[in-house]
Amino acid sequence: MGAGQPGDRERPINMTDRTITDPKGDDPKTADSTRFLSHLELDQPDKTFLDSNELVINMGPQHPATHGVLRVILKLDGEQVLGTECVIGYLHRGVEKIAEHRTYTMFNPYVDRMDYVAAVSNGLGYCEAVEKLLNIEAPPRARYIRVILTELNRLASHQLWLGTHALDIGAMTPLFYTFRDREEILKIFEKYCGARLTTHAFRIGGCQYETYEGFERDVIKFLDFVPPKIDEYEELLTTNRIWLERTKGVGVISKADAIALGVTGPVLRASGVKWDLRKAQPYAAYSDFDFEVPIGANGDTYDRYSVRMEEMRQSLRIIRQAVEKIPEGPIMAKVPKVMKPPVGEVYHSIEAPKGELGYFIVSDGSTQPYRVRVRPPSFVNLQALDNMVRGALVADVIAVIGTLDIVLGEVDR
Amino acid sequence: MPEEPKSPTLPPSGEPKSTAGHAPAVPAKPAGPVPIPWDSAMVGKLKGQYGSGIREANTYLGQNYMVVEPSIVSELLQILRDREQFDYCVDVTAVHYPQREKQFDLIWILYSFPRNERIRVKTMIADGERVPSAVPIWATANWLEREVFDMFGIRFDGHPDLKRILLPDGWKGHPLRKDYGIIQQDQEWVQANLGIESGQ
Amino acid sequence: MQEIAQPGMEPVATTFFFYFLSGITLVSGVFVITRKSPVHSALALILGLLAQAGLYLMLYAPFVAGVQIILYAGGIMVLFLFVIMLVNLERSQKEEQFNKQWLIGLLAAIALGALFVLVYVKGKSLFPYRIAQPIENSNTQQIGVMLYGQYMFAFEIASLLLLVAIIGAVVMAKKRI
Amino acid sequence: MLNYITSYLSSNTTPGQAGNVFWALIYILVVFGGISVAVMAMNWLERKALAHFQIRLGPMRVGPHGLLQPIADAIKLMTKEDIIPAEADKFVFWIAPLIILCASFAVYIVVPFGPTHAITDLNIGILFMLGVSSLSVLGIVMAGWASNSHYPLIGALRSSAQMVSYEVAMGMAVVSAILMTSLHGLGAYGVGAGTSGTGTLSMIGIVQAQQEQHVWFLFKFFPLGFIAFGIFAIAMVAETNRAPFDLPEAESELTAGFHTEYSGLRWSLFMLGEYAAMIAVSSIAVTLWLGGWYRPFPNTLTGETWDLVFSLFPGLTFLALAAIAFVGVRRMPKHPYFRVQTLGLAGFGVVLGVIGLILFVPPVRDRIQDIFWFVAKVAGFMYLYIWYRATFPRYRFDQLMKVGWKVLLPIGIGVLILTAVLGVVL
Repeated sequence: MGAGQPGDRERPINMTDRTITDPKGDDPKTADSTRFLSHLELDQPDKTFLDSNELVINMGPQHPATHGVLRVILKLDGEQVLGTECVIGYLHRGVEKIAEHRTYTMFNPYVDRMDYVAAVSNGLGYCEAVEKLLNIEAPPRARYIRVILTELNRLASHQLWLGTHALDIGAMTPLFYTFRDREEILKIFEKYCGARLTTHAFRIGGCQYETYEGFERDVIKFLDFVPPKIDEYEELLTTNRIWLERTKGVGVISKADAIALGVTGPVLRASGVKWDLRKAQPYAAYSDFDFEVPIGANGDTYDRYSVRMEEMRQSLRIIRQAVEKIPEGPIMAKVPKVMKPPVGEVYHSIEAPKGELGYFIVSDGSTQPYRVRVRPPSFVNLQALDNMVRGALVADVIAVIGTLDIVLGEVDR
Repeated sequence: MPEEPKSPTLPPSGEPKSTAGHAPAVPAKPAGPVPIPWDSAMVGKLKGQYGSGIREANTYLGQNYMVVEPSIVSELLQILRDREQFDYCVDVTAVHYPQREKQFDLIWILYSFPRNERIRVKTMIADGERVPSAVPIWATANWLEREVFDMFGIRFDGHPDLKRILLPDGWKGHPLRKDYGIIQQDQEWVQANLGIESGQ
Repeated sequence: MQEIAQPGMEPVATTFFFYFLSGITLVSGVFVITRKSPVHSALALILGLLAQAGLYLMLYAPFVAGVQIILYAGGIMVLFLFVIMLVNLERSQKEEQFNKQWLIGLLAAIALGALFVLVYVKGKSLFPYRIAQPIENSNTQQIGVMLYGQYMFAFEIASLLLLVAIIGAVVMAKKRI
Repeated sequence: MLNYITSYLSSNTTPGQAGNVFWALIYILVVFGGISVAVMAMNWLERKALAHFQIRLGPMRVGPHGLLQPIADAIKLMTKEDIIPAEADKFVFWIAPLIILCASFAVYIVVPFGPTHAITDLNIGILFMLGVSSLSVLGIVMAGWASNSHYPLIGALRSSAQMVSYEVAMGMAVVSAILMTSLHGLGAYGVGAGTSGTGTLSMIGIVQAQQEQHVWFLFKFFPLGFIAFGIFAIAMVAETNRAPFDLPEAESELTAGFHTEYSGLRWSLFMLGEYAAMIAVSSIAVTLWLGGWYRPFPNTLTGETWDLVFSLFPGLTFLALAAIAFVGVRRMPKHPYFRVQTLGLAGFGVVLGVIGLILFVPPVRDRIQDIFWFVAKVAGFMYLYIWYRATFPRYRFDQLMKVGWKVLLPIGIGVLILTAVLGVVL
């Protein structure tokens, strides 16, 4: 049932004021017709000699730099951003409503369609939540395979983020390097479960497929192939003067604000909070591996960039340990053909590439969940956009949206 | 205290169940996990303070939650954040039980960084009953409450900008209510704005 | 025009170019005041200034022509266009372009013209009829010497004045410095 | 009439100076035609080099290795519908690209491809170049305004503000180079005193000054020449809205800057103007700092043998190109579909080889010498442009202005003063 312009006939948002500096601001049509912008009060600043009125600009929903269908209404004074209002919901498919009319196993593929860039971790989160509800435990080999595939997916998601983020700021070349390397990961996914993006790799209770015959060899070949490539990205960007100038001190979010706004994942770690669900509340065999949690100092775009680059390297470390120590054994726990979890509710969350991805499942004893609530990290991180961008310039809005690493499929669900 | 792996009363999972697949008679299901009362120093203090306000505090499958009176909810949340250091509000959501007299279950999932602990605060409210907003306590509650309003129609007092977040503004009806059909749409809005006679 | 074989400018069909350039200047001058849209009149003004640069070239003053192109056409006219574009022109287009006193204007123009002709005829002796002579060393050097030699003082005062004007503009435009 | 034509052949001045209209016209045609072909070649080179930077192949389908791609683009642009927005100001909309084009091409009148190979030699050469190149700002501002929509206007204002502020920095660098033509201080490099001491603005005069002073201005008064060249190199990239300074066309913010509303042939005029401006500005840099049409190390490696060696270079480069073409032919897949392409590439290789051989013939060799070296240096600059575009992200507008005013300008003035002082003192 898609979304469109809000109800009343007359377009509520005056697209753009006719001219930039209309000295007298003849008709305040921008003021009354934008009750949509109620909290962006359109006051005129104190009259200076050359008074300039606010300019309301619409960025999106079809804007090259908003990753998906996000519409940001910017209130500008010249080049400076006075306030933003995010209009979302263009990609709302009502996943939570559908869940109430599907059985537990039927709902599994829907989960991949939310954050389509990190589909494997969505699946992991959902399967583990239902396993907790059913009070069963996936066998060790399945948990190791899950860790390997989820970390590969984290790497792929960070690579896609780096490519598009650099492209938004103007550096064209990293995009092609990152997509070339991401291709290797997608090949492994395709050989394992037949799909590259929305993989539906896991089942409730373990994994569907045994690892294909050359799985360990491919992963190890990949582990030797990627580290010099990551150094290549670093070579291009980390010491690039213009990159530093465009990212240092841009979109700063303090530690207190980050916690208050519920921001999670690399964005929170870049602000100095050393918190990673894989360490704080280990799930799916993460307790067996040792890896560091990178944190940043002052929560600006450059710190988020270096935190994610370090996370890529840490993921490689985890995969290497997992492939070496993968145990033999069954890959599927005893799961009844028709799943009827006992009445009750459970909340389980994992560390998705974007942040804490949580599933709150209420079961009423039938085969279909009574209520599935997904706690999407991109949705909550996007809320911090207004806090980070106020007072910045238009070009910074693009950089900050890029560094938040949001995927609109997950924001809108 | 880190979340203990499994609540002790559960039957040890290693106990061989009948082989999966087409066993003739499904054996009597072992008693499912049952919520056990959860008593910790914090719960004791809160009970002392509010007495009947806190209906119950249990642990189910290793996850602590407490059911609270709607009247004391916002005060309790404030205490949980300030005194008990639950500084990160993970999620605000709701569940609709149409057959119950108090139709909605409103749930706050909180997490404390210093104590690495996660709890759920639940309260039961009737349709149309208003609950004070948690935005002054955690800024993240802004969009979360807007989504609960958008999907369930629960209003929050004191919310800076309570309006729909995912659905278009003029949409009538709250989809996640049980009485809202899976393929039902706001026909009138669809005709008015998309110019097609029905959304299906 | 005797042939002056000289490394400077070789005179090529000067008479034709003279009339052609001065014609352009006059026509663009008229355009400047008659055009309805201010941007068109600005364009006409640019054309006129470029034609003048051509005339300077014919007077063997290449430096002045170069400066004319840089300063007038490249700098000041860009400023004009900036201002014309930023100021909201909707209303000025709609208003009535011509006020009714064009008759008085014409009379004033004729009187002024007569005055010029009178001065020219009377003071004929003041303007010795000379053909523009190509100068020995480069024109730029002459100007440099003159500018920094004799007129040093005037040059400094002018630059001071410009500095004051720039600072004034910055103070007005910037809300907070 | 005939002797009027032949009379020029013996003279040693440029056709414009000799007042020989006929040869001037021919030179104009040759130079402008050459520039258009160079723009097409540059378009192909940019797409291929950028692609190979980014580990992809670039245009491969139209002709062997995409060699016919520029021609295909040209035809496409000509046949595309040329839309003029409804409320646009027709006249201004139509004239804007022409102004940019005239401004970019007018610069080539004084570009010295050789001692006698320039359309004319104005004695205010460099001043004329800067003046005319600042005219293209007018075209951009008008294009932005005439499109009568919001984003092109903002883009136009931004790019004109950028060009105006970088012209200042460019002017400083150029003046310090001109100072070097007359101040021929002995210098720590034992370089002999050269010219008659009078500086010159004329482009050919500048190059000859470098020849007589036996030093490229890049290396004169060592750090100063280099810094001035650096300032000019940065300012020229900003002047043509390229690479790190291509903010007006920043896709991620304002759609496509001032030429959003243009399409078809009119849009291609903008592109032609942009590339022509790039080549023009690089030729200024080559003339001022890299010793114009003289072969590298004209003085240290003097003597008959070195002259011979350097004179072989043009032939060698064309033979090398032919060799590359033949390697391409051998690596072409054997599939019948590619037969036409392999033949085309082989033919192209043969043509290059023949040109290479012709260039070895002594009379041709001497004539082509200076034009080749000039074009080779400009080509080096072109490669730099593409390299910048592949590696650098984009400056934000205020940073761009900061670099222009707070970094380049002070250093420029400093270099200017130091050059003057050093020139007099030494």
